[in-house]
Amino acid sequence: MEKTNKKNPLEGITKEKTQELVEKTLDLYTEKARAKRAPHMSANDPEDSGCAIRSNRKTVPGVMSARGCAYAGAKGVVWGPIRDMVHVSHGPIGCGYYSWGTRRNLVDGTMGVDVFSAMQFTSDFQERDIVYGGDEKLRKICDEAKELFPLTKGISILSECPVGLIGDDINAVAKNAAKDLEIPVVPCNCEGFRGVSQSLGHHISNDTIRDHIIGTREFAEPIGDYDIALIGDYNIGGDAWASKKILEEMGLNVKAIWTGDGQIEHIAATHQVKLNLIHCYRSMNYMAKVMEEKYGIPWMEFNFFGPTQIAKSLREIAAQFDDKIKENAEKVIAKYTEPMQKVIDEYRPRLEGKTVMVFVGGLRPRHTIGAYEDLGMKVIASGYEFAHTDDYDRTYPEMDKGTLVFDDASEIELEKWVEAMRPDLVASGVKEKYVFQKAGVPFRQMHSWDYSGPYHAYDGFPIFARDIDMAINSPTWGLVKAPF
Amino acid sequence: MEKTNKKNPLEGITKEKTQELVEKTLDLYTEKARAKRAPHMSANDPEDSGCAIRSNRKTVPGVMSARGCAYAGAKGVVWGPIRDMVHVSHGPIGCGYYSWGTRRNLVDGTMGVDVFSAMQFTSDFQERDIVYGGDEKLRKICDEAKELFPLTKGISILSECPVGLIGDDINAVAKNAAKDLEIPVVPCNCEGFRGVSQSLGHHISNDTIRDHIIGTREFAEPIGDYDIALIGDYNIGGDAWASKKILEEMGLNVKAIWTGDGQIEHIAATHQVKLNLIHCYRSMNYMAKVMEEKYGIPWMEFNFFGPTQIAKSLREIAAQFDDKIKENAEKVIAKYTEPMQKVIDEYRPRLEGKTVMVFVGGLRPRHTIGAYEDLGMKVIASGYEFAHTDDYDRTYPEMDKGTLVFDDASEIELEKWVEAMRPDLVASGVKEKYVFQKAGVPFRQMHSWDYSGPYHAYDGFPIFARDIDMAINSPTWGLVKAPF
Amino acid sequence: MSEQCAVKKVTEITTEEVERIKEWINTEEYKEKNMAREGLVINPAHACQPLGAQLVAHGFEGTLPFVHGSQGCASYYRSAFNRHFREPAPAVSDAMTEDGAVFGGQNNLFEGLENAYTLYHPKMIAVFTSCMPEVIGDDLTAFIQNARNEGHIPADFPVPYANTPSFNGTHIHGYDPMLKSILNTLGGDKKVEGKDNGSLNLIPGFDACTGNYREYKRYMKAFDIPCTLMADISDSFDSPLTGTYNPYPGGTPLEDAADALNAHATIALQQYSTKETMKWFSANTDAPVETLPMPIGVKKTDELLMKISELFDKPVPQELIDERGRAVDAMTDAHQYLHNKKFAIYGDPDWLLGVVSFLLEMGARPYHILCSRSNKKFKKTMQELLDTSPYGADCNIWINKDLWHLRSLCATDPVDALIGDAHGKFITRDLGIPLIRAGFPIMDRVNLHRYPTIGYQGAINLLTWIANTFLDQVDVTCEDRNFEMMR
Amino acid sequence: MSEQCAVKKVTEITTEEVERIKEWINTEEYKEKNMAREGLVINPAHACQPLGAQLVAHGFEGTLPFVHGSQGCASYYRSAFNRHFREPAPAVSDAMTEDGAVFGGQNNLFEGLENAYTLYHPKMIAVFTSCMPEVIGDDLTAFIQNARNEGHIPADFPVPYANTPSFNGTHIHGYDPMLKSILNTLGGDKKVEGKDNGSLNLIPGFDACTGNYREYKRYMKAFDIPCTLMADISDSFDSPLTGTYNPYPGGTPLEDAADALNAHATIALQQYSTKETMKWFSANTDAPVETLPMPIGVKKTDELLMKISELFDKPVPQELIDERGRAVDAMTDAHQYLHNKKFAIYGDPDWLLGVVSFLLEMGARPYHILCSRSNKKFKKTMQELLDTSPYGADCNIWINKDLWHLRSLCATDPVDALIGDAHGKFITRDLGIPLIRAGFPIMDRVNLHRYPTIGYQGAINLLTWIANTFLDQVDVTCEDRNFEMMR
Repeated sequence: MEKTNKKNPLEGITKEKTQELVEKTLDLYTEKARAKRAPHMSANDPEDSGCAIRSNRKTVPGVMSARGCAYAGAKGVVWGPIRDMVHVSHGPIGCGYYSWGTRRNLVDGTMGVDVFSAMQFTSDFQERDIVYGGDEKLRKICDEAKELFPLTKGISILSECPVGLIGDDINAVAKNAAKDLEIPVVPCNCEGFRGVSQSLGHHISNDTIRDHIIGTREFAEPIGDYDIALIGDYNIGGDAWASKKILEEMGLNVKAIWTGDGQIEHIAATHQVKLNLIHCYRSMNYMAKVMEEKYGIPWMEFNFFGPTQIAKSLREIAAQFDDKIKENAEKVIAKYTEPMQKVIDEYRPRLEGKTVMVFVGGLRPRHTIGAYEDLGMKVIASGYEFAHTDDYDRTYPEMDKGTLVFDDASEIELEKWVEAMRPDLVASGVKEKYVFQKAGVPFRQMHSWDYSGPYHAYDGFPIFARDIDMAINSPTWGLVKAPF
Repeated sequence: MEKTNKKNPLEGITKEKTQELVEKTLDLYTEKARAKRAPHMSANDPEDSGCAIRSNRKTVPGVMSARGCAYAGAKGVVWGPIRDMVHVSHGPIGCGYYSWGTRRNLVDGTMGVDVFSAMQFTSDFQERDIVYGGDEKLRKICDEAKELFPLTKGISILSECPVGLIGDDINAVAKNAAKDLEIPVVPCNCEGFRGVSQSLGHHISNDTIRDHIIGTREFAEPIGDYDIALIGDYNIGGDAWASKKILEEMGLNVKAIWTGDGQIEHIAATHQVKLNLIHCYRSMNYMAKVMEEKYGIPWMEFNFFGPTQIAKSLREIAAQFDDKIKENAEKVIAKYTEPMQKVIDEYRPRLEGKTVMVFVGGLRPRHTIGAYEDLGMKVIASGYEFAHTDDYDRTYPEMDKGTLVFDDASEIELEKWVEAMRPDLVASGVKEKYVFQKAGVPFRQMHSWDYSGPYHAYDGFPIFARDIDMAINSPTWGLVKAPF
Repeated sequence: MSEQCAVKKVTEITTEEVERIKEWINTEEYKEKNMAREGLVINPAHACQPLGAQLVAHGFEGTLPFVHGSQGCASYYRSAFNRHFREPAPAVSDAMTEDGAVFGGQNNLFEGLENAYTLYHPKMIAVFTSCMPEVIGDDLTAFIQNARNEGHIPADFPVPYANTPSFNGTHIHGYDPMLKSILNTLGGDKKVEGKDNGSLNLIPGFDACTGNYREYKRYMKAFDIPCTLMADISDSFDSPLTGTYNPYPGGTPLEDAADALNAHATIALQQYSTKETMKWFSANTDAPVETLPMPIGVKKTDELLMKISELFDKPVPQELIDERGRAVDAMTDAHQYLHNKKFAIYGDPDWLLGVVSFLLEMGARPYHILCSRSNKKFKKTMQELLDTSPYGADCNIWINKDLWHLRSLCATDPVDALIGDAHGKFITRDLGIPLIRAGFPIMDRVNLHRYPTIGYQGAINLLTWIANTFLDQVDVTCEDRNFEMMR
Repeated sequence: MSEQCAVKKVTEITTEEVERIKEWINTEEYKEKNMAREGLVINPAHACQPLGAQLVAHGFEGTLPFVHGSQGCASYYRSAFNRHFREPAPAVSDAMTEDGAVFGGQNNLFEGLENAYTLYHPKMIAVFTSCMPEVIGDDLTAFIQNARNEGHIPADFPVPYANTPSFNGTHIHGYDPMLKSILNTLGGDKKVEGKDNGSLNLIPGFDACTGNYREYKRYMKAFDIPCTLMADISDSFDSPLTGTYNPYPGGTPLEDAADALNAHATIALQQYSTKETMKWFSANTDAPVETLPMPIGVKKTDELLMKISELFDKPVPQELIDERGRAVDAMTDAHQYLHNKKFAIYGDPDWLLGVVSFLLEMGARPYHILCSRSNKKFKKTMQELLDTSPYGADCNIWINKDLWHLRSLCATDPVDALIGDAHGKFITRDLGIPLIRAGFPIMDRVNLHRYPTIGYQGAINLLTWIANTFLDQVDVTCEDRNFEMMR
C-alpha cells in the first residue's frame, strides 16, 4: 500500500490487505479492548454485507475518541441552528461555551434582535445550584430571556449532565414558563452522559420537537402541491441556502428547513408539507418517519454533494411530482452542466487518482463519495463517528471492494491506517486535523467545511473542488522535509 | 538652571546665566566656527534690541543643521500646497521622493482627478539627462501631465540642483508648453544650492507667482467690501480650514488662500481683494508687499495661535473694516470664550509653570508663544531655522528677559541648551524629535503638528492644548529610568 | 403545548419590529434591564475548570490528559485547544455513561487507564473530572489506588489527579489543583533537607500564549539561571511540522518537576490561578515562594526581573535592560496614538491586571474592565491599580458580568476599542468598535498566540497591535481630505 | 503669460467633470495612456543613492555620515530615516551653496570635516555625495587627501567616501560603494596571507528592518559562528530610551570590519545592492565569497543555512530546525487564507525576489510585481523564479514603472492585496484593496520595522500580517449572515 503516482487509486487495495491492516491495528489493544473494537472495522465488500460493522456502542474508555455527547447533538445539531429561539445551555458554563459559534450553522437576521443562534445562553450552574437545584433559576432565566429578547419565538432548555443527576424538574418549569410567557419553552433532557454519542441527542431533540412543536402552527398561506420541507440540512457555511436555491429553481417551495437557518413556527407547521426531503439521514430520519406515520407525509433521501449525485437526486425528487417539476429538474441540471464541467476540467487534472480517508459524522462518510469521484478521486476508507446499522447498510454499496469501513475510530487507529494507506487527503474533524497535518498529510475539516463552504448543491461544488485541491496541492507540503 | 517644581517658569533665568550658557556652548567649536556661530545666539532683552541676532547666513559646514534648501521651500511650502496643479520635481528622483507626503498640506478634492498635492511628479533624471540636458524630457512631461490629468489647472516646474548646473532652459520649455497646453506652466529655478536655506525658495517661488500668476484671473463674481485673502497659511493638518472658518464667521470672504488647499486661479485673482491677511510672515511678506505696491492692497499680520492672540487678531482685523465686522468679531470672540476657557481649565492645571524650547521655521517661534502662555507655560528659548532680521525684531518683545534667542541652531547647540535649561517640552522638527526623546525630554514636532492638528484658530487650540499636555504628561516618561 | 386550542398561524417578525428592537437594545433603558439580570448568563467570557486542568497536563513531558467523565467533555476541551492553537490536543476520557450515574465511574476509570497506558505510552497520566463524577461524588483517591492495586496501571506509574467541578469557578481554577497534584505526585516526597538545586520554579498560571512561555525561558537564559517552567506548553502547542506526528512534544521535564521542592525559589506569575499550588510550596519548602503579578507592561516586568535578581543575587542582564529601553522607546514614540483612548477589556483576572497596568503606562484609559467570574478581592486589587494613575479615574470594574452586559455598557458608554478574546467580535461588529485580539481563545485569526504579550517584547507587541489598529481605522474612516502619508 | 489678452475669469471644475475623470482613470483606455508614459514619473517606489550610503554609514561603530553637497539633501535623508524608524539619524553635510558651483566643494569639505570631527567625536566619518558635487565633478579622493595634508582631520582618521550620484540607480546602489569604501578604508590593506579569523562576513544589503539584523545575529549565535554583520543598524536605529542620548549606539565594530578580508567566508544576502562590494572581496581574498538570495520565506532561508553549514562544516542547529518546522506548520495551517490570492508587490529587487518566493511557497499569486528601477537581468531572474511554481503562471513583472502605473494595473486587473511600503496606501484607498506594509519606508504605522521579515520567524510574521489582514477584511465586509466566530 505504498503511495505511488498511480492513476488507479484503488491499485493495491484488496480485502486481504485491508483485513491484514485491521488485524495489525487491533494488535495495539489489550485483549479486552481488542474484542470491543474488532467488530467496528472491516474491509468492505459491496456485494456481501455479511461484513456488517458494529455501531452505536459505547466508546471504549481511555481511547481517543472523536465523539461528542447527547448535549452536543441537541445543542450543536438539532436545536442550536433554529435561529429565532433562545437556546439555554442549562447547567455549568462549559458545554455552552465550547459549543458557542463552533458549528457554523449560519442564520439570516439580526443577532440579539430576531435571531439568537450566534449567542450563548447558559444558566452557569454554581455549586449552590447543584446542591439546592436549578429550577428556580431556570424559571428566572426564561423570564429574563423573554424580557430581553421580546422577539424570541421560543426557548429551548438543553440540559447538561448535572441537571439529570440532581433531580431537577425542567419539564414542570418549562410548562409553566410556556404558559406564562406565551411562547414554546421546550425542555430537552439531553444530558451528555445519555447514550453513547451525540446521536442520542439528535433523537431526544427530535422527540421534543415531536412533543412540543410539530403541529402547533399552520402556514398562513394555503398549502401548495409543491410544498416541501428540507430535513437534515444544518446550513453549515450556507449549505441550506445552496440546497434551497436549486430546489426552488426546480419549482418546489421549501416551507421549512430542519434546522439550518430554521424558524420554529415553520418547523411547527411542517406537518402540512407534501414531501420531506432528508439530507442528513442520521440525525433526522426518525422525524421523517414520525411525520409519515402521523401525517402521511412521504419522505425521501437525497444527496447534494457533487454534480453527479445532485443530478441524480434532482431527478429522483422530481419523480415525486408532476411533469412540470420533472421538466424543471432537467432544466436546472442542464443549466448547471457546463459550469460544473468547467470546475471538473479545472480541478480533475490536479486531483485525478488521489485517495481520501473520511471520518466524520452524519451523512458525509457516504454522501461525499460521489463528489470526490466527480473530481477523479477515490474514498479508500470511510468511517462514522456515531452511525447506526442503517448508515452502514447504505455505505457498503458506495465503497469499493477492499476499502476500509469503520466505526467510532480512535485516533490511534486512524494514525495506523493513514500510515499504511497513505491517503492523499484525510477528511475529518478539528481534533484530527492537526495530527495528520503534522504527519504531512493534507487534511480538510469536514464537519465545519474548514471555515469555508457551502459544499452543498451547485453553489457548493466549485468551492468544494477548490478547497480539496488547495488542501492536497498546497505548495506548503513541499516544505515539510528540511533539506538539512 | 536646574529643573525644579517652580511655579514661576522663569525663575533662575537671567541674561547673565543665559549668556554664560551661550559662551559654554560656543566653546564646543573651533575658533573659526565659533566666530561664525557666536552672532547667532543671545540672551534676550526685550527692551534693548542691540543684541540683534545675526540670521540668514550660510550654515556652517559640518554641523548638524535642521535646515532644508530652496527647493524644499518652493516644493514643500509655496507651490506644493496648491492643490489643482501638477508640481513637477524636476531633476533626480530623491528631492521629490523625500518631500512626498511629508508636509501635511491638506487639500479638498479627488486625488489624481482635480487635486494633485498628495502625489509626486518627477522627471527622475538619469545620467543621460545630465549629459544631454533635460529640456526635451521636460516638454514631454508637460504634455503627459496634461494628457493624464486633464483637469489640472497648471504645472509648476521645480528645479533641483543639477538643472541649474547643466544649463537647461526651463523657462523656454515652460513658455512653449503653456502656450500649447493652454494652462500656466511655471518654471521655478529653486535649485537646492541657491541661498542659505529654504527661505530663498519661498522668495523665488513668490517671484514666479508674481511673474506668472498674479493678475491673470479675475473672480467670476463681483468684488465685495469684505473680500480678503489668507496669505501664508499652508493648511498643515487643516489649519487654513480652521482659520477660514472664523474669518468667515466674522463676515469676511476668504477669496484665496496662499497656498494651503490653494487654487491657482483664485491665487491669480488675489489682486482684487480688499485686504491681505498674512500669517506666515516669513514665507510670504514679500508677496504682500508686491500686492500693496502694485495693486494697493493693504496687508496686516495676525496670529491665530491660542485664544488670547486670536481675540487680539480678530479685533485688529476687524478694525480694518466697518462696524458690522467689528460687531461680528466681538460676537465670534464671545462665542468661543467659554469653550476656550474650558480647555484652559482642563489643561492649565496640568501645564502651569512648564517651560518650552522652540526651534522651528516660519512664524511659529514667535507666534506660538501666546498659546503656550494661555496654558500657563513659558517659552524660555526660541529660535528660527531660516529667519531674517525682521523676524527677530518681531521676536525680542515677545520673549522674556534672559531667555535664549537663536538662529539656525546646530543639533549640538540644542543638546547643550536642553541639558542646561531642562525645558519641559522641546518643540521642533522630526530630525530633533527622537534625539530629545532619547534624552527623556518631552517633544512635539511643530512643523507637522506631529501628525495632529489643526492648531490654528479656535478649532485648533483644544487640539494644541491636548497634544502639549499628552507630550509632557504622558506616563511613559515615568518609565524611562529602570529600577535596576 | 397539548392544549386543544385552535392551531395558530405562522407569523413573521416585521421589519419595523426588528428596527425597533435593534435600536432598543442600544439604549440606557435596555442596559438597566440587562444589568439587572440574575439568572441568565449570555455570552460569558469564561470556560470551566477542566479546561485549565487539561492545559496543565499538556504542559508536562509525555503526559496524557485524562478526563474522568463523559466523553463529550473531552471532545469539547480538545477542540477548544485545537482551534486556538491550530495544533493537536491529544487527550482521552473514560467515557462515562448512564451506568456511571448508578454505579460510579470506577470501572470506566480502570479500563480507561489501562487502555490509555497501553495505547499512548505516556510517561504520566493526569486525571481530572468533568461534571458527572463530581455530582455523583466519585472518590478519585480510592479509585486510582484501586487501579494500581488491581494492576490496571503499574504501581509506580504517576497518575496525578484533580477534582475540577465545572460548576465552580472557571478554567483558571482548574489549572491550580491539577498543577499542585502533578507536583505533589512527582515530587511531594522528594524534598531533601538543605538541598538547593539552584533553579527557579516559574509558574505562569493559565496562559494560552505559547510566545509567553518561550519568553520566560529566554529571560531565564539571559539571567543564566536554571529554570523549571511549570506546565510549559510552548512546544506542546507549537510544535514543528516535520512529517512525523509526536503526541508529546516538549513539556516540563518530569525529572525537573519532581525536584521542585528543592529549588532555590518559586515564583508564580498569576495569583488567582495558582493559590493552592503556592500554598503547597509554602507548606513543603522553606525556599522563597513568591506570587508576582503577570508581567504585562514595563512595570510588572520590572517587578519580575527585580525579584529574580534579588532571589538569585544576580544583576538584571544588560540584554534585558536594553530590551526594556527599547520597549520604553516604542511606547514613548507611540504614546500619542493611545493617550486617553478608552478601552473595554475582558478576560481572566491576572491577565486583566496586567493589561490594565500596561494601558495606564500608556496614558490610556481602561474604561470598562470585565471579569466574568471573580470576587471582591479582585475588584479591590484592580481598583488599587487604577488608583495609581490619573488615567484610571472614572474607570469601571465589572465582576460576574458577561459579554452581553459589556455590549450594553459599550453601547451606552462607548469606548475606542475592545481588548480580549475572539468572543468579543460580535460587540465590535454591532457597535463598530475595533477588537484587539488577545487572551484565550482566538479562533478567527492566525498565529497571535505565538507572539508574547508578557515582558518588554510583549509590551511592544500589544502596543503595535493597538496603535496600528487605530491607525488602520483612521485610514479607513477618515475623509479623503484627511487621508495622509504620515500618521 | 504676459500676453495682452483680456483677463480670464476664475472657473470652477464641475462635479460632472470630476466624476467623469474619476471613472476614466480606472479604465483600460487610461491604463494604456498611462503605461505609455515616457518622461513623467509619478509616485515612484524608489529614492536616490545617497540614502543607501547613509544607511551603511549609520551601521558602523561611531560613524558619522557626512553629505558632501547641499544641506537640504542631508535634511531629507535624515528625516526619511527619522520617520521610518522613529529614531534619531545624526548626519552632517558640508552645506555647499552657489559658490560651490563655481569653485568646487573642497573648502566646504575641509571646514565640514574639521567641524564634524571636533563637534561629534566620531570614530569614522563616511562621506558621500549628493547631486551638486557629482555634476560639477568634485574629486573626493584628492579633496580628502588634501584635508589630511592640511590638518583638517588627523592623518590616520578613517574617512571612507563614495560617489553616490542621485541621477543613477536608486538607494540600493548607494549602499554598495559606501560599504565597499568603508571596508577598503578600514581593512583594504589588512589581508594577512593564510590568516582565517574563523568568522563570517554577513552583508544584508539595503534593509531598513532592524528586526532582520537582530535575526541574522541570532542565527549566527545559534550556529556559534563568529559573525561580522556589516552595516549593522539594529542598534543605531532601535536604541533604548534611557534618558541619555547617544548619537552612535551600536553598529558594526570597526575592528571587526577591518579584519573582513581575513574572514573564513563572506556572504551577501542581496545581489543588486552588493555587487561592487562582493567584487572587492573576490579580488582581495581567496576565502569563499557567496551572494545568496535575501532569505525571505522558507526555501531562501534554507539556502542560507545550508550555505553557512557547508562553509563552516557545522550542522544546522536544532533550534533553527525546530523554528523551520514551526514556520512550515504555521504556513500549512494558514495556507487556505492565501492560496490563489493575487498580490501586487513593489519595492527593491532583492526584497521582491524574496517576497515572491514566500508567496509562491504559500500557493499565492504574485500577480503584479513592480520594481521601479531595474533591468532585464532582474526581470529574467524573477521570471525564472515564477516559472518554478504553477502559482507564478500569468504573473506580471513590471520594471521601470511607478506606483501610478501600478494603480492603473490594479484598477484594470485587480489583486486581493498590495504588499509594499507606505507609499502604496493611496492605491489601496482608491481601489479598496488592503495594503500589507513591509519594506521601506513605513511612516504611518508603528514598530513594523522591528519585526523580522527574513528567516523562519519572518515567514511567520509575513504570514500573520497577510492572513490576518484578509480575515479582518472578511469580518468587516461580510454580510451579517456570514459573520462568524471561527475563521
